[in-house]
Amino acid sequence: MIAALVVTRSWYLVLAAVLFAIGATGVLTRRNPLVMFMSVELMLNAVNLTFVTFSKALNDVGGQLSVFFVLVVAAAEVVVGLGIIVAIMRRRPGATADDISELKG
Amino acid sequence: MSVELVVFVLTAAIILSGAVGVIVAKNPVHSALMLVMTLFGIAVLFIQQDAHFLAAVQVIVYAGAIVVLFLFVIMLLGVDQAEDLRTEPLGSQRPIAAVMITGLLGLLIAALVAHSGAIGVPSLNGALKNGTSDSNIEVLARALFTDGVFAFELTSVLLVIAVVGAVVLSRKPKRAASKASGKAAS
Amino acid sequence: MLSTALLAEAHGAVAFPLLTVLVLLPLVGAIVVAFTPSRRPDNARMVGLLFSVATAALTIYALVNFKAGQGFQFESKHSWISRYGISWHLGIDGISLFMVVLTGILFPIAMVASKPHHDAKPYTAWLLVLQAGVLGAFCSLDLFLFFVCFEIVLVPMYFLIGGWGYANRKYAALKFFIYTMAGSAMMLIGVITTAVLSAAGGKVTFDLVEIATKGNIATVTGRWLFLSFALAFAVKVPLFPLHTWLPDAHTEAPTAGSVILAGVMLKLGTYGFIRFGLYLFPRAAVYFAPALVTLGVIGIIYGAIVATMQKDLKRLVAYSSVAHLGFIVLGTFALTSQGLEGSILQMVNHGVSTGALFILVGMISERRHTREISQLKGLQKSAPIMAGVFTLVMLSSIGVPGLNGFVGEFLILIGSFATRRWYTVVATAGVILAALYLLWAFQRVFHGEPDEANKNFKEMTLAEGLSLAPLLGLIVFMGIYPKPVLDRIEPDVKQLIEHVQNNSNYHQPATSSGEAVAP
Amino acid sequence: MLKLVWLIPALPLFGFLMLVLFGRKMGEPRAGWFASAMCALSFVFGVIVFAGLLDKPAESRHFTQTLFTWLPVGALHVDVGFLVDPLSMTMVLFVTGIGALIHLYSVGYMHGDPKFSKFFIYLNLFVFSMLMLVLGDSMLTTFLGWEGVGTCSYLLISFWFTKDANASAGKKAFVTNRIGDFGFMLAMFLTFSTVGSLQYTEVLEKSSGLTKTTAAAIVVLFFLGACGKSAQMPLFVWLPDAMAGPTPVSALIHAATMVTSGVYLMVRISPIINVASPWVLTLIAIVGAFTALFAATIAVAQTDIKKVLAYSTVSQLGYMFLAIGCKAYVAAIFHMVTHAFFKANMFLGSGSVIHGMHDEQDMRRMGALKKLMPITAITFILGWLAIAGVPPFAGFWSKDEILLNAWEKSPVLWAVGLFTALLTAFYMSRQVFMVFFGKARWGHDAPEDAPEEIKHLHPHESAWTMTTPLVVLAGLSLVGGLINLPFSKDVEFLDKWLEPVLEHSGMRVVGASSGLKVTLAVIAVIVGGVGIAIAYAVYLKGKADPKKIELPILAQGWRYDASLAAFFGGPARKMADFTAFVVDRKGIDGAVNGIAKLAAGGGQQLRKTQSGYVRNYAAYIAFGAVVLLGWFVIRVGL
Amino acid sequence: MNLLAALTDVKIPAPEVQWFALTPMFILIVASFVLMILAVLTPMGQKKSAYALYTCAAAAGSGVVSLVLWFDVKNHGPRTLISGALTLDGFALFFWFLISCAVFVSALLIDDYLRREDLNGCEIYVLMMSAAVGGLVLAAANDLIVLFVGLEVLSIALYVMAAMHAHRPTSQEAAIKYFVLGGFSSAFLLYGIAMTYGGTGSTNLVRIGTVLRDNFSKHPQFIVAGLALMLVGFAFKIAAAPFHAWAPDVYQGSPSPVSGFMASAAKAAAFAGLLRVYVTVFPTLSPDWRPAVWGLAVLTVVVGSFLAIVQTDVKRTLAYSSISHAGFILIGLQANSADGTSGSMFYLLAYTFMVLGSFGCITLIGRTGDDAHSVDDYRGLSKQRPVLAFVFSVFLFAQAGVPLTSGFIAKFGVISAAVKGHSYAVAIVAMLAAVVGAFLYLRIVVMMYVAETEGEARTVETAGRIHMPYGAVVGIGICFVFTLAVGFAPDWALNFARDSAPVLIAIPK
Repeated sequence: MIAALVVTRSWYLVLAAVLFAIGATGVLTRRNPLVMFMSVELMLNAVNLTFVTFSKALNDVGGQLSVFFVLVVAAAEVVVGLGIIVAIMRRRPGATADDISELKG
Repeated sequence: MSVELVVFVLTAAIILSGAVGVIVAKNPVHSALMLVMTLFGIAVLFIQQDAHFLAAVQVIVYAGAIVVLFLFVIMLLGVDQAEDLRTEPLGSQRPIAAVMITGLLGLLIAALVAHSGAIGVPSLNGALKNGTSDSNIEVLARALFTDGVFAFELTSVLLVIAVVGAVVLSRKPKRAASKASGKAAS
Repeated sequence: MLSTALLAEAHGAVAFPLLTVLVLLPLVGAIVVAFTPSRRPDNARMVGLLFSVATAALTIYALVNFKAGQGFQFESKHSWISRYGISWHLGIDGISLFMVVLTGILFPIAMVASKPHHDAKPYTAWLLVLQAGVLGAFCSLDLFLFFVCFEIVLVPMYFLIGGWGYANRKYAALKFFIYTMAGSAMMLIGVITTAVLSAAGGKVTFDLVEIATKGNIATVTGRWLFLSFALAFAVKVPLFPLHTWLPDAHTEAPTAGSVILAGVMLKLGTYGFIRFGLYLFPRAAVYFAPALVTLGVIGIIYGAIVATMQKDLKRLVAYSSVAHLGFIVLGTFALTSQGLEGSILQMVNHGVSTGALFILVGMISERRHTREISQLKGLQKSAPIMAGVFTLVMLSSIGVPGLNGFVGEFLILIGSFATRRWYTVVATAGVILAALYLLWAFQRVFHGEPDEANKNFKEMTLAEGLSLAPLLGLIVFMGIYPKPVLDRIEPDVKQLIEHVQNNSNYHQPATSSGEAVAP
Repeated sequence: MLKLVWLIPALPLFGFLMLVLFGRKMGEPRAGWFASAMCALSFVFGVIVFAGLLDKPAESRHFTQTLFTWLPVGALHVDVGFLVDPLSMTMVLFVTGIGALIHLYSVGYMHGDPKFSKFFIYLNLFVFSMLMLVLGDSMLTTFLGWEGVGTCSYLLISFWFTKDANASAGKKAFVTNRIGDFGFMLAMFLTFSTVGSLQYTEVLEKSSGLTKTTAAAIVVLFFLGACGKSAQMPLFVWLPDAMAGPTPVSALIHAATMVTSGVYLMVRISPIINVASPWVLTLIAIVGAFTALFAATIAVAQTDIKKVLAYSTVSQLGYMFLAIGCKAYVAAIFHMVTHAFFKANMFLGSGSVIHGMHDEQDMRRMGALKKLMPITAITFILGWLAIAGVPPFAGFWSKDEILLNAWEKSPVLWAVGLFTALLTAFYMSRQVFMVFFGKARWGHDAPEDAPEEIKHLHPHESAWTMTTPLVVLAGLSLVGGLINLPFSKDVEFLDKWLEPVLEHSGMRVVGASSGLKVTLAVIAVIVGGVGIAIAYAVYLKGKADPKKIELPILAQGWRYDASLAAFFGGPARKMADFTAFVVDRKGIDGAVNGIAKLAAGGGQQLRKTQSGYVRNYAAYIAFGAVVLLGWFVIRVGL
Repeated sequence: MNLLAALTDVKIPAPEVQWFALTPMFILIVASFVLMILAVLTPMGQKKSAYALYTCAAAAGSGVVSLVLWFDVKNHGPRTLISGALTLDGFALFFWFLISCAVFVSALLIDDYLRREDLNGCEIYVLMMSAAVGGLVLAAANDLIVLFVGLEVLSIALYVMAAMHAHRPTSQEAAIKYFVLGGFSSAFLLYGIAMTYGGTGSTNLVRIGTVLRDNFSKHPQFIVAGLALMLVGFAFKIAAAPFHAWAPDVYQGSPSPVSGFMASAAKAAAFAGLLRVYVTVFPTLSPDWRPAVWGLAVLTVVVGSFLAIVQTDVKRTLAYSSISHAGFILIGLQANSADGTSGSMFYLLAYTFMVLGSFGCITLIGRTGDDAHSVDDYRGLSKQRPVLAFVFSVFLFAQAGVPLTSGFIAKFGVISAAVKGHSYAVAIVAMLAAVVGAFLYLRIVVMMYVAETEGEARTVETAGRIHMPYGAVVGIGICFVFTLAVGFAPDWALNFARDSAPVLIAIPK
């Protein structure tokens, strides 16, 4: 029975979707901004996985090319994001995402 | 039971447990480590799907650089204290999140799985592999420097921004002030 | 583009672009005023007055050279926003002619009759901008251009109320702006839809005459479109129950603001009903006439009753405007020659007499620093001339024959009686109430033995008298000899009614048109 | 000669304009003289035109003069023009004649008033308006005059505006008249929409084509107008208050001329009345008779010298409408003319008394004035005899004719008229006795409780400018009956004179025998005598306590005015207040502000979503994503 | 030998590059790189306004060349660049010009702001020019991945710019909020791109378009899901409700000129991407996405205007109004017609100058510390600075859509597009929302003109004198002139927008 199981494209895609959802959950529920960033990274990785899966399924190089750029973007984003966090934390050590809510209304 | 299935199931388990670990670990350091686990898992799946170069980059850039950067910042700021995950200060955030995420996931899966055969026109950007070679680095490189050359060059701007941004953001405000006042004094 | 259009006009064989100059002259004046030195406010006022008088002279020139019964005259048409088929299309016929003249005359008077307490320069500049806007609205034969002018007048008025008004001016200015803007919001959609539907897939144009001549808008659609226009006009008029911005705006506005507001700006609404409601959507106008007439009549009675009880003199006059404008709406949608001509005449008359009334009230409140009726008493004793002038204006407003107010009111009523008998009966009852509230107010303000505060009330000065003189002259002249005015209005009204008749199942009663009775 | 007709109104108008411009410079007394001259000249031209009209054969005594077009709109075409015919000329003559006399009187009466010239401005304007009213060749021109006189009446009643009562009286007169005007205007609208014209000539020609109901409606509406102007039930309330004006005004406007314009109007439209359903006539007659009686009962108990005359005027006007209701148009006009003579006479006389008594109007403070004011007393007595119906004074003839016509229509109306005649004789005698006869109640003879100034009062006779008109009018009261003596067709001058105008009016032809006529006349005279006798017994001989007759309810005018005032001051005002401050301010404006508040409230609610928590914002994004994704995915189908 | 063979084998033919066509982009890229070097190596920074003038020159160069190219494209037709990565069409050049203008004006505003706020350095100019490059890419992108990278270039630069005000904690708060949510939404956008890729086989717009045209009925699932997720990403960038929540906080917290830059250039660039992708690539799916955009538009105008009227902070108010404007621009998109697209484009053109002018005024009125933004701080402004008050009023009236300003023509354009598409409901809702929104603009005007010093409230006087630096005056002046000039004679600008329709052109192989 198990032998009959073939790993199809959908398996990868669904895995990616779940990963994406987990990442989104992290953004919605975690208060530590660093963990929120990590969750965003999870989401990006989910997308990367999707790209690669499609790339394989289509026998097309475009998807892998895209992943390459996503990686670069993610790296740059992390640098800037961590920079911002450093700037904030320096002023308010230990602040959570919820603490940073002076602007509202 | 094919090898592929075994690999997929194992990796998927690693990926998902890593991902869940990221969002449930109280300590950000643990989260970062869990993230590494997921990233490795994804690298495995990359290999599984003929993306050897990307798998390497994934490990080097992501696990090697990005996560280290995370850890570095955590240590720098000393924000490694545990977060109390049992309480949620924003009252209805979790139920809402649950509904949203369930919906999102459901719809995504619905879109991805329905008519599972339907997929785009193959090899529009060129085939994944050139000849019989196991690696596709060459194909990827060719694509990168033809079709993707503009985006590739553009990433340079991105990196410049990242550099400038890091410089600006990590500069201590006091310094800027003292510099200005010094200038005014002279 | 406008400048090139003007240039072309200047070089072409076309005669003097009267209306274009008429509309732009006050605008130029406003800019000139804005650049006069602030330290000498009198200079600004003089320059402003000069431009305003020049504009008035141009309107008189138009009046003199107007030829009755030749449709739109002094037309100038140039592409403005070709992208949307919008043109700078101006022209006046008998219907708009007197609105233009009224605007021309009332502005210099309003400028002379009251002086701002501060910042004369911007005050004058805003007044001139306002004049340009109002003239533009009355002259425009392009839906878009009309909307632009209809809407732009809010800005100067907003500043006039807000900047030079009385205690509660902030609220009044905001309310005025938002309320009227809300009204015209739907009109913008109406304007566009009309143009688009009328084009029926062809080249879209906003030209009023072209659209009206085509008359190809489906009946039911036409009704919706009419409603979208009607809402804007009803707010501007204002028609019951959309009137509550008016008392606030009137009361808080400076004298000149009230004069212009009542004198010409409210007419934008009634004029709009005639020019756009009837002309563009004849079928819908006939369809909605009962509803509008009902609102007009309610306004007459309601405005009068509410006016009676007012404690503030300006508020009282404001509510009287609600009643008077109700008459105009009644006359318009009576759809008879007399009713329509009466309405147009009454627009002018109301402008003249209510304008004068506001100037007088302004003089009183300038002297006594209050508009509370209960604070005033026995003013006639020390200011008999002012009382006399007030009496004359009041009688005109009440509608005593021999003065202008009567002529319009009578024509409206006799015209509407033919088609809307019972409405007219109710409206005529409004005539009684008009006498009641004005006389009562007059009695409380001017009669009786003056108390300490009112004892030394200053009599009208010569300058004040002279500024009012043209209005008083008009009050008498238009009451006794309105024929020259009516003669110029008549052919165009006749044409308009024919237009309505040709495009709907409505037919004017023979006794009104005079067709069957002639032999 | 007829073409000079435009001069008749033009002269007073000229006078008005000149006085407006130069009145203050002319000052007293030149302004007065000037105004009087204008009015007198107008009278002269009236006579000339009258002569010109007489010159023509009876059937062509009809002349119109158009000055200019007033309102040309579609089918509506109204000219400012004059209609010269016997009816209008009758009116012109007595308006300008009496007007001139009263102008003259006013020169004396207004002596020393700071607003002397202004008074004459209004007076000239009034004469002009009145002439427009009677001469107008269309309903609208008449209406122009109609409103003009109303306005002048308003201005003159509140002439001494510093007293609040005067100001209120003026306003009341105007507003009440406006109610009448409401009818007048609707009548015009109805006429125009059915006939298509407002010119008298055209309307009256075409009136035969009207349906009964339409005609009835037109007449009733005009009658409403007439009720207002001529102070009939239910709109008479303004006239007694109008006595607040200077006495010459009361004489001219509120006795002789303006208040009779309602009668004139009804006579003018008599051809329409003829077409209308008969109930209209009955209505007019009943209203007239009832007003006559009602006002007479009130007059019995009045103590103000002018109020008595005012109610008497209302009552006499009731007679005239009774006549119209009986289709006795000539009788109405006849009584109008004679009434103008004797009532103007008495008003001016009362003015002279008031003047002599230094502005005292209460009859209870008068008495025994005949010695000190002989001319006033004699002329007043002549007027009294005329109104009391003593033959051969003018009033006897005209009242007799009305009663005769009433008898023919219905004995009940006659009886009411007769009882009114009794009351008339009584209250007028009462007035004469209280003012001129009996004991003095002023000066040294004043009772203890009288005010100080009464105790030091020295009445005196008035100047010649005031007495001359009295004498002339007294003479006319004596001989006024001559214009229409009922003895034979030949001496019924007025009848014959007005015949061309009343051709189509279906006027009542009295069918009674001479015997009946005489019998009725004798009864009337006896009744009048009884009235005088009772008054003599009560007020001179003291046979009965006047309190028994002067019931408080009568003194208060059956509380009619008071209840109206209570209504308008009470519930009506409260309702208006409610409309203005609750419905408008709180309801409609409240709704407007409510919408604004609602928008702001909505904003405030929405504002809570903007919590400042980044995780909330992320949830919104997730929400949006779910909705968008849901829309697309579900739309395409799973 | 093998190696040699491999080497010859690996020779990659470089794609043809039309250098002139890329000049505007190069000017900005090079200018930003060179500025960093100059700032370090030369004493440029000690000269007043040198950085700003330098940036202005670069922006002007880029703008002028864009215009020249625009005419070239108009005459010789559009083309693709660098093997189909970019499309050089009127649409792209329209936005290139627009963004260059925004950079120009923003630089003028920033100049004195930095000195006033004690924030020296060239970085903000470098970042702004880099962000502008991202914007240019976004507007011209012919490939979803290029588009994504361009968007990230723009966004990441903006994250840093938002945090630039070192002395205000709210500046950093704005940055982190923007960053977290920006990353979150980027993930959605990227997922959408991945889905589209899966559904069509390419990320290139032309190829996607071709695939959809040829056999679109076969596999819509991935594509529509991609469409939805991309819409999330774009809607976030343009601040459409319910993805708008970041905008008020970020606009309020960021340095005022940066807020202006975000509301103008960044919004225009994001809209450029959105318009191009949806209008040119997915017209066949318009029955699916039009209602979605419709809903977004309605929700956005309503939320924007209703939330705006309850604000007390002028900067925040303008942020909400910016949201509302985004709704209006979406109305043009939902019409899915040439009129609608050009209407939206014109709206962006008009709005860019209005909003830059407004934020320029706010920058000046904010005074040292950049925190005098409460409506109370505007009390009696007309007394102290009558011209500034007047100019600001004109911007506010323009945003309210009062005729004879560019704002009115802009509203007219999108509403008429909606009407032509028979979308009456959205037109009505939008107009009503505009009325509600008018209140907020008027309230500010009221404060400046009407309200005199009353009682204890803060006033212009108590908050200190407003300085009017030369640069900012020029910048605001440009916006002012543009706003009125286009209001009076809009034809050229309308034609500019109309002739700049986005096109899909085949990649020359």
